[in-house]
Amino acid sequence: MVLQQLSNGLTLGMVYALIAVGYSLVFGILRLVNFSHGSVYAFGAHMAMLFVSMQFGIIPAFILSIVLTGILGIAIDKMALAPLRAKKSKGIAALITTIGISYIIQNVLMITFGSQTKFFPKLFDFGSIYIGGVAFNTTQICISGVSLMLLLILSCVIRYTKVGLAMRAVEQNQKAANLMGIDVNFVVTFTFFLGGASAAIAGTLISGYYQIVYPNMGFVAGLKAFSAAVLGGIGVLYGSIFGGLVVGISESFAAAYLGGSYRDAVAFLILIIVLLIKPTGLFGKKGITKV
Amino acid sequence: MKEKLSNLSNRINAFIESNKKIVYPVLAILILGLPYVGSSQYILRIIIMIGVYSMLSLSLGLVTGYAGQVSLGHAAFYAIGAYVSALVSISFNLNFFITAPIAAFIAGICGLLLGLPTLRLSGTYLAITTLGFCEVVRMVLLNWESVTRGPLGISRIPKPSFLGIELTISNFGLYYLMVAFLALTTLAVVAIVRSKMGRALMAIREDELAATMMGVKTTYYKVAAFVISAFFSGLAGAFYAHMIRFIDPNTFTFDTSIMILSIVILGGMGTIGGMFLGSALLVSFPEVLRFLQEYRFVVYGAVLVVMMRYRPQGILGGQKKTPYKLPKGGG
Amino acid sequence: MRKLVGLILILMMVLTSFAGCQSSSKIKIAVAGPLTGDFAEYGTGFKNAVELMVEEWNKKGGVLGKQVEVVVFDDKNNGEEAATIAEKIVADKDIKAVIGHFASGVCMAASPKYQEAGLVEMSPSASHPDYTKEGEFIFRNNTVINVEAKVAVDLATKTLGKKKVGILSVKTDWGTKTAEITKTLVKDAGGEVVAHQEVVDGTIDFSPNITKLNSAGAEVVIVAAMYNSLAPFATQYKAVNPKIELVGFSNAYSQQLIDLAKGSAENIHFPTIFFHGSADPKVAEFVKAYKDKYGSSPSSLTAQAYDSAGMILQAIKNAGKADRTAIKDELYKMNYPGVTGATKFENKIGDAVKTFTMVKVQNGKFVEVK
Amino acid sequence: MAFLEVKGITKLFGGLTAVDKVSLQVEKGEIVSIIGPNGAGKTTLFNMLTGVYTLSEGEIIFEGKIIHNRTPQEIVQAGLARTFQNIRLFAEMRVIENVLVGMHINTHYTFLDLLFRTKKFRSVESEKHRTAVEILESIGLKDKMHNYATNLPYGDQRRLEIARAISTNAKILLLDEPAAGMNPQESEELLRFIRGLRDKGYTIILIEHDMNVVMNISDRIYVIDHGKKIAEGLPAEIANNKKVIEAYLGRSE
Repeated sequence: MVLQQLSNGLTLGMVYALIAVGYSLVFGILRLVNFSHGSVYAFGAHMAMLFVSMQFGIIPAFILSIVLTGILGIAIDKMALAPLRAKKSKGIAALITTIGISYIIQNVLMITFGSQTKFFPKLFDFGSIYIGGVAFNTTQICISGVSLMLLLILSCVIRYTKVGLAMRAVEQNQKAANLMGIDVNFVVTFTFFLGGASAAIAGTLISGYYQIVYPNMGFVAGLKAFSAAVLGGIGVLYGSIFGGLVVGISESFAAAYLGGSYRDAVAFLILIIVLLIKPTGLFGKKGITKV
Repeated sequence: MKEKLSNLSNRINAFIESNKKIVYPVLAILILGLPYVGSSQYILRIIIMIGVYSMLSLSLGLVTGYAGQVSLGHAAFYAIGAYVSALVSISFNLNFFITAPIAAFIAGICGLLLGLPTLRLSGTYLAITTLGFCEVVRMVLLNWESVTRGPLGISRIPKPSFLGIELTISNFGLYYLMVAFLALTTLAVVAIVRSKMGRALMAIREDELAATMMGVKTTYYKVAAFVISAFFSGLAGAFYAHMIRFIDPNTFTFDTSIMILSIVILGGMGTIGGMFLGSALLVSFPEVLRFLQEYRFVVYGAVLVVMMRYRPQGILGGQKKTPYKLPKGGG
Repeated sequence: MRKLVGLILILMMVLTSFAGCQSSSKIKIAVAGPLTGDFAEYGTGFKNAVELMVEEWNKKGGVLGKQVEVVVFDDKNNGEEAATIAEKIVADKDIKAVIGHFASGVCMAASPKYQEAGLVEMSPSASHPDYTKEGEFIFRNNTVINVEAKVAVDLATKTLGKKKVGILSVKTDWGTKTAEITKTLVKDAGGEVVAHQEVVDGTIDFSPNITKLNSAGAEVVIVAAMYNSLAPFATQYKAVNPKIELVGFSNAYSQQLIDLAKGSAENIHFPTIFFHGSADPKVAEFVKAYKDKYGSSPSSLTAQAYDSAGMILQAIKNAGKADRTAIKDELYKMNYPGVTGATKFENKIGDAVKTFTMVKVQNGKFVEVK
Repeated sequence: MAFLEVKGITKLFGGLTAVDKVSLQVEKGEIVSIIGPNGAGKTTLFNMLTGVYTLSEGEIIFEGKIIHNRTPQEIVQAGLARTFQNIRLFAEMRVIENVLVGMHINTHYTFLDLLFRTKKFRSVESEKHRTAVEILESIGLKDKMHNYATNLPYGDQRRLEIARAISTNAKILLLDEPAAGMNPQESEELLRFIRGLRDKGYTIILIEHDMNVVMNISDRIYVIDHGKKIAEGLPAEIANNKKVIEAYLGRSE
């Protein structure tokens, strides 16, 4: 029983890690928590469902949703966040803007797709495998696999590619990077694209696993993913994986032993405790106050 | 458009400033006489809700508008006030005017609880913590069934009664109760803002480190702002519970917190009048613009985005043209 | 302080210019429910059903010779909205009764106003035990939990013949109450409740709960939840244990359940007071009329709204005058043969007494269980 | 024991020693300048004096009381106020409000006083407002008291920062490059104002780059380079001290 709960927790954790990556990417570059990330994740899932219902195959629908959600990510930045940066407005202005955006996206989804819970085809379903009495559904394994692969690709892009170097430079110091000839705007746009794309992948995978899609799926999942990102140290990619697993496992154990109605509360308690004790999370770096 | 708006609000202030002696009494008569203008109970109820949201936005305004600490979980204090007042009045059948202060007091203590993290957190981290706190409060209300009856909620909460008369909307009792509570909240917030505490809160908003160097105990004032704002939000919650007479965990959701925040931002952070204007606009607009019913939350979201982009200081916020009011003998 | 004054002045002018409600001598029936937001599908179902019933009556000359008009209100499943709408409905003298509010909490936020003003409120879906205690004017044309739970337990223990019973309930007033009553009924029926898992409404991941129920050896799981929870639960449970039997309740009995759960919905059993394929001509006629007009088949809650409208119009006819109090009195005297079975209200309590049929899902369609 | 006694204070950031065993004394009523090349650790020294950073080593004693590793609030209460290298005023607050915040620690009335507008509240408020106007008048900002701090020209903002430091009725003023960005005429005016403060009994510690400001206002000068004190003494001695010149102009290899 404990092993099975652990496997449930692992899958859940991978899912949160995948969404958490989006938070870490944008926070890393702009020191901004993109509150609308949860609704972008829901948007990605709905796009995939739309293309599947238009008789596109799973993979074309998947790719189309990734591209479209990536473009949505860019649109969010260009239309609402970039002007604020240009105006040098206060930090809370950007945070409140992203809250506004998440409301707009979530409710537009609700209006266009209706409020019912809709069907989403199962992804990678080849039955279950039993290892030591614990049922591992192939979808679970595939989700974890795809998530890990995506996180590795992202880490490689950031560590070894030219644009990755540019991203790390912009993360350290935007002005300096700009002086060195790095097109900061392109890097920011690319980061939002990656954020949107990873959200779409997470959205499609999760909908494929649970086989349902509904407009406000992004709200609670987004919050839990955020607590995973903070736990792992926001801005640190591999931190998100670790954070996601901790939140996922503790949630499924809480659901099993404390009862289903406590699972959301556990994720929020972890978030509050981590923020109180070590806001920079497990792998984050401590900033120095400069006067 | 921007200049016209600020000129308009400045001309209004100038008008009010110049003949203060006439304006306040006229306003008092107007407010007290309003229910007798013969408008239907439906409109009276909307006006009462505008009052409730004015109380909530005034208290959130103290924390977010004046002290600059974004709180996304203010519905938690609203809920705590409602639940405590309802539960105490039902289980010990005490009169509303005893349970409401108790509820506000306990909400204030919870404000202290939530205020403590401000010792270490600011900006985004604090905002998310308050959001987490609000969800945890909702979970407690949902799961602590022995006390809060969980999902069953609390039904048939007694109406507030004053000297034996039950206050309802039809006998205008609830309207005058709201006006009393709103006046209490406004006077308290204005008193705080126009004092060394108000200046300290604004200094924290402008530059917390500079305020510390000037000797302001920033943590004490931030926590105090949370406690006072939680107290008045709790009071508003108590009033609401006894008005609507049935509450359950779904009455107080994240949407409520965001609605209060939208009011503070639309009206103008760091203003008092802005809270009334924001509440009036955002509470009445779904009723007035019927066709926008479906897009209500899209509009709230749009308000946040557009305001932050074009007028972050809100309709009434921003630098005032009128001179600083020196106290008598202070000139 | 100075700014506040100016603004209050403007605000007062704006608000008092609202259009007051005009009144004319017509018979109006109000229907109130969520037309936007999370539960829009249920509110829309109420609206469609009431409009269909009124249309049928108007074709036959309306009631007392007057055409009946339906007035629709969207409460967005929010208590505050419902209370505001209640004020508006009560103020319009032509509105003789209101069919609605969807969720119990929302109904109960509005009931005090309806009771105080003496206007019949009939909810086709409220299930909270205290709902009808507000007063005589508060009715519900919905299944009473302990009657329906009895049928569900019989399905699990007798029809499916399983002894080890698991329970999954959603943490809403209905879910919690139903689970509580089901536990006692299972013991009375000689079964054993091996595990009871509670989930928050809107949960989609049931793996921890399934693991608990499965390892407790549940042979059948009685699920007190709507279709948006029952469908994913069925899919995920059958992926782990294909032989598990599931029993739902009438409010999960709708076409969307099959659309969502697809193959996993096979053999799920339900107690219901409304069955699409029923031999009763009235039901078949209603299903056909509804499908022709709205393109989708009605759920049991929609059918209950349809009957509610029928009962109120019948009450007006029996009373001979469109008077709110008379309607209330007539309802208590009536035994209304509707599409959801014979419905009557006993000794001044607004809870409907219903007869149930048993239904199960067989290769993608609802089939009656003999 | 000097008015302000700093004994061997050190500050380490990770491996870097920002300030290395610096000792200095300041007598009451003196104007002392601290000079040194950019990045020498002057502002870090100020931050250690005012409680922004805790000390890794050493002691700071002011009027016989230990003030190192105390909270900034306690230090400003003890009578040590500062201005900042890059101006940190309360931008969206009025000029007079900035000064009033400076007087916060000496504005004594309780929460209940302010809530019920008691006589004590009203008398303390009007008294503090009168003092604030006097301070603004002494620094020539009285007619601009209704403006918002952010709208003031650069020179006025510098002077408002000083006014705010004075309003805490501190005994020692730590001015971090007050003349920075000022034209000769403005810095001449500032010099006169600082001398005026010294005559009113204030003790002043100055960080400054503008040599002619330093040379003709300071009673004594300390020179810091790479976190270490390399010289101290009267302006004349410092002007031709070999080590100081090297530190500034760099060693001739």
